[in-house]
Amino acid sequence: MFEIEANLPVLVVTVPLIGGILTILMGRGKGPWAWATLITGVVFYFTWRLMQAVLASKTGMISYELGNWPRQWGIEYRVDALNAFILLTVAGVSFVTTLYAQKSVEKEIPQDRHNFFYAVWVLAVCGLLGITVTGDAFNVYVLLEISSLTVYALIAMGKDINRQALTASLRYLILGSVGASFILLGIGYLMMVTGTLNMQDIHDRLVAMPDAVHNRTVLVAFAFLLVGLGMKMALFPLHMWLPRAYTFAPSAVSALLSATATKVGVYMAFRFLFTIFGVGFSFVAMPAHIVLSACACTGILVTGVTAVRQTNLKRLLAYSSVGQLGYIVAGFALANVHGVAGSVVHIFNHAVMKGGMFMAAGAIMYRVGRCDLRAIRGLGKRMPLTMAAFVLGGLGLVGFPLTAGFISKWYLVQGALQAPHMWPVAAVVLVGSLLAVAYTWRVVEAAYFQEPEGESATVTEAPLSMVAPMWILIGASIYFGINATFTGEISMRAAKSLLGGAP
Amino acid sequence: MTDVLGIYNYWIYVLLMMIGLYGVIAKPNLIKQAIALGLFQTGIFLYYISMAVIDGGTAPIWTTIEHGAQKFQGPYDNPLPHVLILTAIVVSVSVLAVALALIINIKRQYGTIEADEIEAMDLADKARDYVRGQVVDAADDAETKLEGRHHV
Amino acid sequence: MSHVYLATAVVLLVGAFMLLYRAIAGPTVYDRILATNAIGTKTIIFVTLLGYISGRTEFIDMAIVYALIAFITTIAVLKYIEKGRLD
Amino acid sequence: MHWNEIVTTVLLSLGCVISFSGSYGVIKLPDFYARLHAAGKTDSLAQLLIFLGLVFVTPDLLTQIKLLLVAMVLLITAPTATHAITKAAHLDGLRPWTKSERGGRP
Amino acid sequence: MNAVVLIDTLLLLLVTVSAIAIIEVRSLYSSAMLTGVYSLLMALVWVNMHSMDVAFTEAAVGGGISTILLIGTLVHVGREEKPLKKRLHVPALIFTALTGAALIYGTLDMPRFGDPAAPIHHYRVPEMLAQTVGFVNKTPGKQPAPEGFDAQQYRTFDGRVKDIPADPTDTAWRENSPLRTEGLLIPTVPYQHDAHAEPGHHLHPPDDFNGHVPNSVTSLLAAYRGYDTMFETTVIFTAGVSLILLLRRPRREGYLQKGAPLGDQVILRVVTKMSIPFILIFGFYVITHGELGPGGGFQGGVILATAFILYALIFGRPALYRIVPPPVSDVLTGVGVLVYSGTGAACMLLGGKFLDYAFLNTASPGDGEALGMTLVEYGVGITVSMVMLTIFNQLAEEQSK
Repeated sequence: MFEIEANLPVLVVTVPLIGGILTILMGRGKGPWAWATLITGVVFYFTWRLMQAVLASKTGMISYELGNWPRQWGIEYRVDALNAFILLTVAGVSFVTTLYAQKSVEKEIPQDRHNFFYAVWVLAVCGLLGITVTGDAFNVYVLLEISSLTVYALIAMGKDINRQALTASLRYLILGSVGASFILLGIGYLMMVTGTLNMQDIHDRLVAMPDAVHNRTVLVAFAFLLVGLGMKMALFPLHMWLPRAYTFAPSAVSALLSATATKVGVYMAFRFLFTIFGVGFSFVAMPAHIVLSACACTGILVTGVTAVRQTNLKRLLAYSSVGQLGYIVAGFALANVHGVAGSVVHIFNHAVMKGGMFMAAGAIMYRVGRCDLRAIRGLGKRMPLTMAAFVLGGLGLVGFPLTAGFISKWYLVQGALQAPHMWPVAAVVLVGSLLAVAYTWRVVEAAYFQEPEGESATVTEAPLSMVAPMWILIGASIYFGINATFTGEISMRAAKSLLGGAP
Repeated sequence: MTDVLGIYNYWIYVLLMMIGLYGVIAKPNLIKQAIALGLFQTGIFLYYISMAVIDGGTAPIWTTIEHGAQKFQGPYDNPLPHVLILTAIVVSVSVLAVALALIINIKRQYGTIEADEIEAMDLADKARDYVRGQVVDAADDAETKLEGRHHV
Repeated sequence: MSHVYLATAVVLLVGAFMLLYRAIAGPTVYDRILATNAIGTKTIIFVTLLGYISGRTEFIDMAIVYALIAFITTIAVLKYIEKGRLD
Repeated sequence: MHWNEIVTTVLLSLGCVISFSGSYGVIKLPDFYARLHAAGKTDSLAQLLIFLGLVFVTPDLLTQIKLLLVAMVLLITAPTATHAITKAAHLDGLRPWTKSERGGRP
Repeated sequence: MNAVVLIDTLLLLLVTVSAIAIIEVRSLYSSAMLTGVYSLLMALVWVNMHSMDVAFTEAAVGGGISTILLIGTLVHVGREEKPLKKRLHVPALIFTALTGAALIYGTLDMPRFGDPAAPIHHYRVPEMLAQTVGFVNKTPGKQPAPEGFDAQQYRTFDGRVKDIPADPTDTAWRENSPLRTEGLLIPTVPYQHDAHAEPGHHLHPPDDFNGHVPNSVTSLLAAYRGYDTMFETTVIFTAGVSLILLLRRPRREGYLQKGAPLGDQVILRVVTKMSIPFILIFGFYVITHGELGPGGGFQGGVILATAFILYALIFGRPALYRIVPPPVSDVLTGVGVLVYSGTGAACMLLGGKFLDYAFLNTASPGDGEALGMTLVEYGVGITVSMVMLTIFNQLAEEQSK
């Protein structure tokens, strides 16, 4: 009767949904946390199974029709190599982040609402996974709103440490809602000319339309979707909400968001640009590649310079995230196999590295109580494991050989050199790495070459429950830097299927 | 001309949306922003519902005649956008509720709900932190110098 | 017959315009509440009429909802004015 | 025109006139209490007339009952709301307009 | 100019005026009141465009709940907006004008308003409207098509349309389409019970709906796009939980304060006491009759919530807490979503796909569909009513001191 194997795509989303709601009942103390860890762990397991299933399937794609309605009428879940990989990334990082969250949340969130906090946390993961797995344009909007609403609440929970968390959250709420409305509008315009909501169906209809490139409705839909997605994935110059949000959110939340939320935004861009509109429309007929790579390159440079000037560690990482997102966007804007593969693999690599670095920042926050450059002076001796993790993550951002960052940059540069007239992207990637060296060095200098002072002088290493997850992620970033067969193969496969038209 | 008459209904939704968007950008009061965001979203709803209209159409609810059989009453308006907008309305009220909760918290913490004043207070906070840091740094430097002299 | 409904509907709408003026102009809060409340009543009649205009009269439940909602909103507003709080 | 349609037309027109006069009064009259007088009464009467008028052209019984139900609900809630508004205004100290005095807040 | 367009024009004029007023009025309080008016007017627009369910929701949510929430917030933040130095914000005006121009540019290639041959009316929707999707596609587990049923004939509107062009924007086809001249979209579909259904197959007419759900909005909402609706319920739940997270005070700090009942308003008390049972019954009626007429779980849930809110307004929130204590309402908010997702999971555990209600009753899949849709509607109703109540409680709970 019931087989897990046949229902994997939907289990990935419904398990965290039901689990998230049940979190409310888990009482106080460690109950909610343990439950959330269990749920995210189970989800991680399912995404792993799903990945295997996708790789094993002949078509390279698994389709699941919800309620058994034919996909053109109902809602379809459609998993290919790209989804499966992003699902695995999101679920894996959320699992490790949940493991990590316990101590940090205990300190930063009032005790009596841990059950609600973890409920929202698990629902955020549910929303992000749901966006990634769905093949229906409107379903994307609904799940996008779930993930956004939960994220607004999670960010605002930093209010007890710094009141600016509230303004950051509200600003994100307003910008995010405007962005989501633009997406809704774009979907509406597409629905008007195609009469359907299924992504594949929309694509078929657009292809069948002889003059889609000159259809004004389709053009406006494309533009508004691009702007809306840009806001959601914090593409420069629409990133204004991100640095504050990541800086003032509770540490665990920053780690979760940086590793998952914007990544899923990028994934949506993949789906809309490649699956719905198609490569021919987005990158040949429309100048999306020029616009996107211009935004991305400017973003890499500007945020790199800004990051160098930051004194708050979390803010520094936030700006760096916007810059790293630039690499991802620049990669798929190249629209060739290596570029897209670099982009996909960087989604994973960046999630792992930045997650680990935000965890390190959180550990410092936990011990010292703040995380500006002054606070970390001399911490290289007092918290050796944490600082080492941070520095290794930073090396990854730089793209140092034998780290995961190197792999993605390798692909990106290759892609940039292959594409016609796109060599400036390669140059920007290199300059961006130099900027990453600069801001990582500032941390290294403070942590290892300055004497501890004030409260930093007496701190000890962060508890094991924080250091271990941090090192899992950083270790993964090193492992996948040395042995990139798995990630490389999957992302090449995803890139080929994206560029080949049909997913 | 018939074209314009045919699509003017869509333009009113643009007008409503833009009134909302203007409010979101131009009004510093946070409550106004939240309300304007609602208007902005209603504009989109109007677009979707306009999309569903069909000439001479009627509500997409079949009339039941005896024994559960149903009577067809001419073309029905398209139910699909209606369903989508039901969902979207629910989403918009949820967003409004969360926004209001945030605004109440902001009022509690900042004492005001005017975006420009809050911005100024945030800047002041930042400046205060910065100056405090500078002072601490200077003190540290002096201390180090003193210690150095002492050692010599 | 539909002309009669239509004419009634238009008159109601014009009335709503006038009331809207009062709701915006004030001058006291009570004027606004009064105008809003009256617009509410007009809306209820209007909904019923719309059913007759489109020939589907089975949706009068809508009017009941409108009546309830208008009533509750008015009470909430009044409580806010009188007590300065809602609970 | 059938007799019931004539009755409906008459009742609806009457309702229209009364409703419109109420709206006009709300704009024209000098102070809150006078406006309340205009709006509250006309609203109740107009809705009653219009709903009654509609009853005559409704073929099925259920819809007729529903129409009367709506009218009844309105007949209960609208005056209650009006009463509450007046009471609130009165407690707030809003004074009525007279020929010698402008009214409004003391 | 027909009736719809005339009334539409007048209403939209009214709506636009009130929208501008909402933005430009200086008192936040008037703004909130006008938002209520705006929503009621907007609901009229929906009714005029024959979207009963949306109108229902808009009236209940926009006119009722949103206004109450806004006023609840004003209690905390004060009624007046700070006077602005400049009335007009020129950059914002330019920006919005440009955005608006872009959107209008996009409308130029759209099918005209109400065009029966627009892609959205004839591409996928007719089958949903006629509720014959399972029928046409011979989906396994759904009822097989009766003998002599030709899917192609169905698709082409009984052969009246020879070939629907692949290009959805083909205007020439649209102008000459028989759909346009006849104004008829729905093909005649055989609705009789299928005598040939094999055992184990669905014994009911098309699409497993027990008979045929008269309100096609409900059939789309609860069946075809039931998954969206599940997440819609989750969104509401999330909002409720977020409000608890952000606003609830710790229990030791006066979880239960003294309320401010409107004790002296005898008439109000009496009318409220009379009307609350009526409102509750009406709420349940709306939930259960979602498949017959406008309404459903969401609208009914909001109506139930307004009954509780009315009670709290008149008798004070502590009195409400005695009826629905916060821990109970907290749990119930989740129960609704659990009922919904549990129904879906039950279908899955019984061997079907998620939310394939037919598996709830394998002997009579049509009854299974009916059961599933009813369960789901109640799930939505529970969550919505309890979340609305929670939101109200949280906004009303702490007063500015």
